[in-house]
Amino acid sequence: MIKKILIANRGEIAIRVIKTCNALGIKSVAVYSDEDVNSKHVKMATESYHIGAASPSQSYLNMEKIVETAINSGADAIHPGYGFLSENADFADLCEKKKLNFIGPSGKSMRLCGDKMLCKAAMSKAQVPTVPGSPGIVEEVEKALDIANKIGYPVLLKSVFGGGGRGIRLVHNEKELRQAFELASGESKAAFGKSALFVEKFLPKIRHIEFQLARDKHGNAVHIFERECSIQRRHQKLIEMSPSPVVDQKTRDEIGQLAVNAAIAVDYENAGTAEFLRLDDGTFYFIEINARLQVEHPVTELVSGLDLVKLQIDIANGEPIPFKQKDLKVNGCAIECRINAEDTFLDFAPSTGKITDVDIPSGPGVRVDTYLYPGSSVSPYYDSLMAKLITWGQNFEESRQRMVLALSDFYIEGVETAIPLYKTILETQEFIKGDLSTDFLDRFKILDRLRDDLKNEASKKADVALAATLIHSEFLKNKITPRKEHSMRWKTQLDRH
Amino acid sequence: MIKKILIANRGEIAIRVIKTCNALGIKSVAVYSDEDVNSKHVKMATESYHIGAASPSQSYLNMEKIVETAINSGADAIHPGYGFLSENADFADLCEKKKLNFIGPSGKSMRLCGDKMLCKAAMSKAQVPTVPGSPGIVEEVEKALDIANKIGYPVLLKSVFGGGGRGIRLVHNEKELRQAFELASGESKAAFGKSALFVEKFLPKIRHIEFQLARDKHGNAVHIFERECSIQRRHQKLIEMSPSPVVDQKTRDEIGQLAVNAAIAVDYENAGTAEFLRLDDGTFYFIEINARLQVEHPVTELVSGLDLVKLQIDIANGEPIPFKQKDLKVNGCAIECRINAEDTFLDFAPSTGKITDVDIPSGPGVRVDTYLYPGSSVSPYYDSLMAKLITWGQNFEESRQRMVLALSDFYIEGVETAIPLYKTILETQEFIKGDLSTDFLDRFKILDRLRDDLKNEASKKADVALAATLIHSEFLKNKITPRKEHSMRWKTQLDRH
Amino acid sequence: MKFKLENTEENLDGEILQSLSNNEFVLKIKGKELNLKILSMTHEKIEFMLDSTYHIAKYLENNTSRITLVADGVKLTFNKHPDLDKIVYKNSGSESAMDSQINLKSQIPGRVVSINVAVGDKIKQGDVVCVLESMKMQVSIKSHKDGAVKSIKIKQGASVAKNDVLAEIE
Amino acid sequence: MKFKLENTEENLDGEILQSLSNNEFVLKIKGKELNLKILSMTHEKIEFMLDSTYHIAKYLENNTSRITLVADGVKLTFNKHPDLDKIVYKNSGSESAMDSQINLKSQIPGRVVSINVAVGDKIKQGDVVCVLESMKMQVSIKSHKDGAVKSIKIKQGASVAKNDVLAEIE
Repeated sequence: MIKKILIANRGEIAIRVIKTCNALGIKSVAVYSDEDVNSKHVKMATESYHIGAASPSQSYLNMEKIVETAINSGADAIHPGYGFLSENADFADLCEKKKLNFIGPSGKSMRLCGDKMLCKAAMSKAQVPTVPGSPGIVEEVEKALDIANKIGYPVLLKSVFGGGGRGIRLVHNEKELRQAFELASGESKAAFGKSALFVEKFLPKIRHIEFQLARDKHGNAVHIFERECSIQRRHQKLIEMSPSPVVDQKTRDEIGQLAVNAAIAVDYENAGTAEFLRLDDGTFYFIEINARLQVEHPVTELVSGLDLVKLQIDIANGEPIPFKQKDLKVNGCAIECRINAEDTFLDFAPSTGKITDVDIPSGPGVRVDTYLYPGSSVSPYYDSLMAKLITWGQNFEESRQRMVLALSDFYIEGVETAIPLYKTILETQEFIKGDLSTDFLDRFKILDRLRDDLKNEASKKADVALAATLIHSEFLKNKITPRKEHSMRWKTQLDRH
Repeated sequence: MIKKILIANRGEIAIRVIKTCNALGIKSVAVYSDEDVNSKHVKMATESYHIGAASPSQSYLNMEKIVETAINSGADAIHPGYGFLSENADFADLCEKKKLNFIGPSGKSMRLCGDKMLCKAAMSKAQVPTVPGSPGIVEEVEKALDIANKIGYPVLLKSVFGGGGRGIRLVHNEKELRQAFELASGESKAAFGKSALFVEKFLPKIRHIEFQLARDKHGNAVHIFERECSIQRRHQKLIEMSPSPVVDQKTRDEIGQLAVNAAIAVDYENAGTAEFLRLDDGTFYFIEINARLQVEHPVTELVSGLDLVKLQIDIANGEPIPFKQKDLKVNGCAIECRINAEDTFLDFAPSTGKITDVDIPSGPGVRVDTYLYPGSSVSPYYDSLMAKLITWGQNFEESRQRMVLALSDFYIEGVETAIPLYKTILETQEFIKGDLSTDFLDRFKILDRLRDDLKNEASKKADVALAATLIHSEFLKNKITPRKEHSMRWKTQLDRH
Repeated sequence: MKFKLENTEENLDGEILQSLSNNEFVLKIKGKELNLKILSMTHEKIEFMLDSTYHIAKYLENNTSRITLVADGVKLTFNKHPDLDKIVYKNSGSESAMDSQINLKSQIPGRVVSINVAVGDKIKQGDVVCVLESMKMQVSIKSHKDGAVKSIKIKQGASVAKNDVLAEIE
Repeated sequence: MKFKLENTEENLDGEILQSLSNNEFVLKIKGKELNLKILSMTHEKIEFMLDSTYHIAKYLENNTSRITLVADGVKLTFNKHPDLDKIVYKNSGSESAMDSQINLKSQIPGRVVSINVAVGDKIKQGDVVCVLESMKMQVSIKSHKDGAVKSIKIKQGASVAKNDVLAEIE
């Protein structure tokens, strides 16, 4: 049985894991870089150890140092959180070698999940549909044409050396494909000495929908419903929710079973996520397994009532999953907004610095996972996620209303955030109707609407701000002296100005 | 449709109602006394009006002033919260007369609930069992003996002029009853000019279990499960939970139906609570209806997913209850601890003053309803409830673990609280086993255990405190200068002492 | 330095063995060596790592004889001169400090509902001297010792603050 | 007093009509009379009732020409001399203040990944001058105007802070 867990992470996810450790009576070990001496996870853990310089490679990615710290502190398990070493198969192997219980899948399974071509092959064998296209690299144009004809135009011609949108060509017919293949092949050979192109069906308007998975050491596997994560910027999720507005119980059962089959296909163990793309016609294509706890796991926790970190620990302890698929029912609706430190109008560029003030919302159905406190810092060394605001409601509309309110109550001073953007999105008719897609921001010109909303908001507060400004001027001229705090002595009569 | 609600209350419950108003887009009007100028409910409402001096009779109990404020501010409804005017039938009538939608039952129904003898008669008619005893005042000793023989000894002989334990005599047989009746009758005549005694069965070890009710203007009525409120001091609830450890689904259905019948018997409208006593043998006796939203309503909200204030508003709007009894299922377990400003070791005497510091717990399954903020005040003019800490878990044990943690994270500086007492109670085997009764604190000598726990806790922290003391002495001698905050400038290298 | 922890009557000793830098120290507490690293410090508050664990302490009171602080949320009071305290106590010749006081003080704020004794009355420890009302509750204030009522300092209906003297009992 | 709300380019006027006491005032804002009652006030922050509604404002910046504050969570900036501003603007003879600047500043902190121009290069507004990396993201920094690169102030691999000058474009 796990008695002491080292958390190989920082920020809100380290705090999240510590909370479950505390609830279960498990001791927690935090690690920290130079930059994180004053971070909240360091303060909350049973024990905390310094592991290196600010740069991740010298601290949170330093496998040897982390494993050594775990052993020296007497920890018997490691929780990797997300990011950093969480999907590093070598790290999982190293833990196993050092007899540390790695809370996640095996290195072998992780490698399978991480290699797109191997994973695709495994899925094909398990009859889990993936995006149609070439099963691997296409050397010759005739082969590419065959595939394109089979899957239907338009198709994307991609280079394995590309990434982030580079090297991708959209082609609509045979002629375009021939031209593009020649060009791309030439470019690739010039740049990398060889060509490595593949063909994939072009999916014009897609939703990102994923299924939470859990599989124990005894082979029991379940899915814990879907999460709709279509609101994105630069292929990174901004808003997630469960259930999805386009998944009914029949679809949930059907695609959920595919997700479970995918987990079995790669011999996945512990909690994970199967990601799918969904077309407007209702077709789902598997894209990958995220071999770790997901940032957006709280929405699943709120609609299932489960503590997923506890479930992870139980599975790592070798316990069977304590429920069956049929015991799980979606309860209400949960929405999460990722509160990143970034400037919406600077193309979501990072914004870092000291948090001079912060008000964290609360109330029925409101949950906030965050490392922020007044005086804390947002470091440029690490990712921009400062907080996750999650609301639960009996239905989508109640959850949405609570989110709108909670966003208004969330005040962060010192860095830019996407809070105003979320307020705009949550109030659009398109979001309310559930007309979501990964290009939601562009498709509905959300940033233009945000600009209008911000102007309206400023205009509405102009009177209040002007009043405060007038008084401040007087104050600065020493014409007003701030009055003393009310005395609370029982005998004192309050003044009544 | 209600568009603007005046909340005739203060403290955490005023804030609770404002939160639902905000979520529903309803405007809120706060009222405040001299003492509450800086209170949180005043700051949160859409509008706030001063209504009088600190003393409740001059402010929160001033019906005319409150109704006038409601009319002048354009409010179309009044939410009374709990306490103050919430169960004042005249106030309900006054609201009706002034065309203000009173969010609660009618004055007529409230009067019936408030008069113990009338209510008992109504219940008898509706076949809702009440504590066995005389149906009204007993004039002659022979009549008292008849009743005692029927209900069985021991019995309590009570005076209607008594209260708070005064004028109550426990008798075990006919001889004792004769003696006691003569004495009590004489005392009563000497003191009040007439005798007014009644007989009730003595119930030695009881639980307090109540059912949440809702009934709309169309006659639809449901119960929303039970709450176990047996942990009390001086007949005031300290800890509440839902479900009760001794109520199974069959009992819930059965007693829940009695509670619904009780509501129908007094033509009750809106949300309310039917209180029962439960004997160890499983017998339930109805005692009264609380004609208002209960302090402990959040535990029901957490296990039902409902927003009870929203339900109240919907019912006041004339809408039918949007679910049937069969749609309701208890989801998990919720526990509430009332965080009162009082000194456990001074017989729970009030403790008032300025809150110099406060840390409010948070985390999965944790909800806090409170008016506290650093710099706020606990006034001697009003009741001692500062905060309600509520935790939810998939089951009792998870909820309890989360409560223990949250209690440890809750720090209130400036007044005494029962937080340490709750930590002791929550960790006792008796509480864990669910061996609850209204005399729990005495029966298990909880205060002695609390003393031990506090000593152990102090002993455990002695090293830390001593270390801090040693450093502080050096600091005061100016031997240590506090180091500066870490610079967060990108280019700055952190020092590494 | 020697301290008595008033919460438990324990005697403790501790000292700073070494100052490694302005922010790091080696302490000896109850005979055990510990490393202390200051994270932040003001007059009111200190955050530090003791060996590998974070702690926060708030200083509520610090005078020549006592220090009261809240360590990780737990309130503790140290007596700084446990030996001296013993001497004073012995010399006072009474059973406890409480008993030697003639002033009956209110431990709560409230309004005087009733006064249940008169000047000159002989009363016993635990007898009700008066009843106060606060926060809708009536609280009986009982005599802290046997004796005679020397004076009554309150009037019915008046308000009293915490620590106000209610009566003198001799 | 006249102000320009920079968020919306609105011109506003307001004045204190009357001081009822040290804590209560009658204001006139956009021609409308309002009662203001101060609940608490420091250099940094004010809490007040405006007619019957509570507000809180934090002052972030207040100099001779501008005041920036957060009113009920909304950040606003007032220009204190809207008329003067217009004159300066007219006399500068350029289309916008932005264009007249030769400094290309970084609006984010980061590490320089690449420099995409050389001194003397003619570039257009929107051309990528360099790429910075911060928080795992690469951000292209584009020229704010047409012109020639006069100087480059950064080196590949170096760190830059927010508002550091990256290059001069003339």
